[in-house]
Amino acid sequence: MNMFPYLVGGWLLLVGCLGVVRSRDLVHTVVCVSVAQSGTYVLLVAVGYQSGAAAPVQGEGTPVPGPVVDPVVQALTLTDIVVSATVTALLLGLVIQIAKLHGTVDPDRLNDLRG
Amino acid sequence: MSRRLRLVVFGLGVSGIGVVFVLAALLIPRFGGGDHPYRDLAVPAAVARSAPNVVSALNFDQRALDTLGEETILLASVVGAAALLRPTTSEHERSIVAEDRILSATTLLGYLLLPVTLLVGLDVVAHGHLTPGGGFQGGVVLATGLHLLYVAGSYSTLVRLRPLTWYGIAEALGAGAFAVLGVSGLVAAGGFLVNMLPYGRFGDLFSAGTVPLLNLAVGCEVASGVIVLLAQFLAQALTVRATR
Amino acid sequence: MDPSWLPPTVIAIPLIGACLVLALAQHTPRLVVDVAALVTALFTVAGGAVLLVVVGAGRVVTRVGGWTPQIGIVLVADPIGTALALLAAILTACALLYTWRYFDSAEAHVHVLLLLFLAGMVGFALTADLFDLFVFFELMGAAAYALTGHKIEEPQAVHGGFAFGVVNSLGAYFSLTGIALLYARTGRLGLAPLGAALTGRGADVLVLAAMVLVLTGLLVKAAIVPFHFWLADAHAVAPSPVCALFSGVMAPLGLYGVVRVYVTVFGAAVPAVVAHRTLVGLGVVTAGLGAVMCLAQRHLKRMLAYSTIAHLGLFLVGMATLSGQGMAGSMVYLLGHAGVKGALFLLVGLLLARHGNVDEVGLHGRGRADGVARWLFVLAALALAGLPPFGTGLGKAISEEAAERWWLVGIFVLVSAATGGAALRAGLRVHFGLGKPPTDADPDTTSGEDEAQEGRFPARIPMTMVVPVVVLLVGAVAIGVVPAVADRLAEGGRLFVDQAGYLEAVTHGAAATQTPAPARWWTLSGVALGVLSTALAVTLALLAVHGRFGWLGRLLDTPLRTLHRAHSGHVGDYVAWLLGGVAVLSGLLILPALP
Amino acid sequence: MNMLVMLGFALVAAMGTAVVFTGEPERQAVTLSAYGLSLTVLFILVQAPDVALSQVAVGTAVVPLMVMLAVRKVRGRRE
Repeated sequence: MNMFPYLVGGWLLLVGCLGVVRSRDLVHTVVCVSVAQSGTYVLLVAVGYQSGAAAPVQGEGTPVPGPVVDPVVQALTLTDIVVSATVTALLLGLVIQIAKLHGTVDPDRLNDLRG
Repeated sequence: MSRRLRLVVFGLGVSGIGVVFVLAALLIPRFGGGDHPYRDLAVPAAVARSAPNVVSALNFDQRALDTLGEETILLASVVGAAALLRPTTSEHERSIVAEDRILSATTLLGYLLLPVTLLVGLDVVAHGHLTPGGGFQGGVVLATGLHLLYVAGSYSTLVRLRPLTWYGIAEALGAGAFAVLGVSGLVAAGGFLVNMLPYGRFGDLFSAGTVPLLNLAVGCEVASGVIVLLAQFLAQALTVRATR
Repeated sequence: MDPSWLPPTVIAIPLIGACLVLALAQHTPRLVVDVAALVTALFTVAGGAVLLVVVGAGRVVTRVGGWTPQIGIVLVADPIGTALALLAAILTACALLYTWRYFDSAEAHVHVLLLLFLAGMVGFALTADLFDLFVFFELMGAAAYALTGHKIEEPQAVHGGFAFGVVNSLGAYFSLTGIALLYARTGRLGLAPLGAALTGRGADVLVLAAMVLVLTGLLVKAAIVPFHFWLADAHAVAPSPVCALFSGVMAPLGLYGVVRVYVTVFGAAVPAVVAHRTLVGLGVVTAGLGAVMCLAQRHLKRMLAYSTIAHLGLFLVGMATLSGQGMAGSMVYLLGHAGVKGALFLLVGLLLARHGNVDEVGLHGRGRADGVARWLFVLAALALAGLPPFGTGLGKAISEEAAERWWLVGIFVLVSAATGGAALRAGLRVHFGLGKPPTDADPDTTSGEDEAQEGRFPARIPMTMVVPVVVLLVGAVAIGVVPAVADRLAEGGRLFVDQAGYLEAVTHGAAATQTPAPARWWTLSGVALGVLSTALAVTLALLAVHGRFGWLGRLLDTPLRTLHRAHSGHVGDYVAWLLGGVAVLSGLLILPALP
Repeated sequence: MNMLVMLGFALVAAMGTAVVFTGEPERQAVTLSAYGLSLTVLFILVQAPDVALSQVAVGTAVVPLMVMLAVRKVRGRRE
């Protein structure tokens, strides 16, 4: 039970990769890449969690003593979310052009980069 | 490779990685434990600079270089998506068909939500160092808010309210302002991205030094950037057609 | 004066320049955009050069935001990182000059993306923080995917950009997973604090798994087998000046990252012999596969791309010695290679601009009238094989000496001869019309016939396209004949593999101890081996042009076809290989390192 | 409290898997949006309000919208 959240992170990364490998549609591929990336968010916040601790935002007025969960991993996760959105946008842009030029988004039918 | 062979290679790889990952996860400190050395340094450092939202302090002060890189990634991908989705020589943008102006429930909801969302967005940007949120979150909310017009069924209004050239410039200036603030730290306080302004009183709107300014720059960049980004996708889906 | 302001300034220059160009682009003529972008790149070159001088044989440590290394991000400029940043700036300037007359469209996208790409590369080369390394890795990636797919009228371009994007991003996510595991163990993100936290505790499965995962993304960037598939696709389709950047500095930065992270973070925790053996093995396989695939191409840009893969393998072999000399040799080799390979890519770009084609067979004899360009092509091909006094030859000689074992020396000679021979073969066929054009077409390879036109069929070759080629080749010679370069890199190599010194410099800012590294220069055997591989390349090229392979050719036919078929352009295949590769890497690095 | 957090993780794992195994990209835009929401819930449960706010804006609105528009464009080509 103690390691379950970490395993969820790893699971999402790998299941995203599985989705890419068995994908039959490049839009689906892109979504699976973003699922794989979400595994990294989950792992990061899991690593920084502390039972019973407060959110890393101090109250109005004076700072409140007492433990907070790790804010560092949250800062990293924020960056990670931006990266995910931008990569998704770029890949979808490429997929739109692939659809126009190849007339298909089935990876099995794209065969112009061999050898 | 055939589909089958591909899945076999993948399966072998995944089983190897899976075993390693599980063995590694067994050695990670217990979930929910209290040992967080970086936090123990970061939280007092943020409080000392009057930034109640420690995550914002990390993003805009202690690890501001990460955020500079992150905003540059956003800039690169907005420019990149604009480059990838530009209409080719064999395409044209067809004119927007004027929509009928019946005030349906969705339309009304869209128009009602629009000002609310924009206000929320501005609030999230402005209080980034005090409450959850900041330039990035607020910027996205602002950009999404504008697109409620599309949900409300008025793509033409959206296009009129969205002079893309200016948003392009605002995006560039927002991203540039972050870097320029970094360099001003160098000039004024002898270090790149040094928090050079007075920290103010804990909890005030004007406190935490440069954090709110950086938040503002990011908010400006993100809002404009996301608008430009979504504009490319909307144009592709709605108006760009191959010339026959 | 305290020089710590310089490294962040060199990162900020291209960034602010890119924002300015983007803001200007909306309302100003194309010429202003061209000049602004070029001036920005030249400022970055100047900044990098000043930094290199200031760094000298030591390190410049910058605490960004004034925070201590435990709380904030630290930048460390050492000779090798700075040399790579400078190289990136020079190649970007060349690419911008070359694009002056290259793209018709008035869009400033390429300029902005190139400058942001430069900012990413400089940041990657200077940062001393693991997460920041990931951020700059992604910045390089985002700009690079868009640049790769930039020719949106060409089916292959968008396909290649997509495969590159998916494989690189997934590699980056594996790295980030590794970073999270390391953070869980140590609560640190800086390279030096991480290294300090792992020192003296030995490595368990958690640390080793984290190492494998972190290295995965960097090895993907470095195109090491079996993570190399994206490189050939991306290089085949990206605009030629962008290829010069990808081959010359982006992929080598991946190798830089591998060794930097291993030495600074895991140097004390994971036995050097395990890392050494694994990396040498990967390097040898990569070099061999790249050389074979290079010879088996007719698409000129794919041929150059596989030659890059082969050379990346050789650089990795040199770096994997984890010695100052090996590092220095690889760096000299890498810099020389960047000049030579950049020149070759730009020359192929000229062919594409003049003839609308990059197919070795289709262009047979058509490049005879290309004046100076055809001689430059042959010269660059010979330099690629390691002809003294080019930097490639010197780097190869120093690396061979550092690799010590005779069979590794043999691999250096054969692989460089094969890649040089393939390039020479193409040059002789295209520019001199030697031999008969081959007739058989392998259905499993890509021909270069339907490559989209770049530029606008100039009747005369514009100077803006020739000057960068000459600059790059002169640079490659300079690296081989100016002793200061090799001397400085020898110092840099020694500093690079010194984990304790790095940690000391970051924590206390102490100056490096001044025991000068032994000078590395041409030796008799080095010159002889350089001449030998050049001679082999010439022989190979002449044999290939006249098609004299007989039974050997028939014997190799089936394995070659299988290899071609494995490089399928299918993104699912590439990801399956990626996962398989991670598993193999885990086996190689984790099992022998466990107590 | 911890039980709730664990449930959050389990929900995210299930939803993520569901997104991957939704073959049709049209429906995937919807499952992706729901997955984004489940991540938001998890982030609230593990006391990460900043991250939750980002995730709700990006993961449940902007990214699914882009996916939807891309699907619309791609499908439009085929007819």
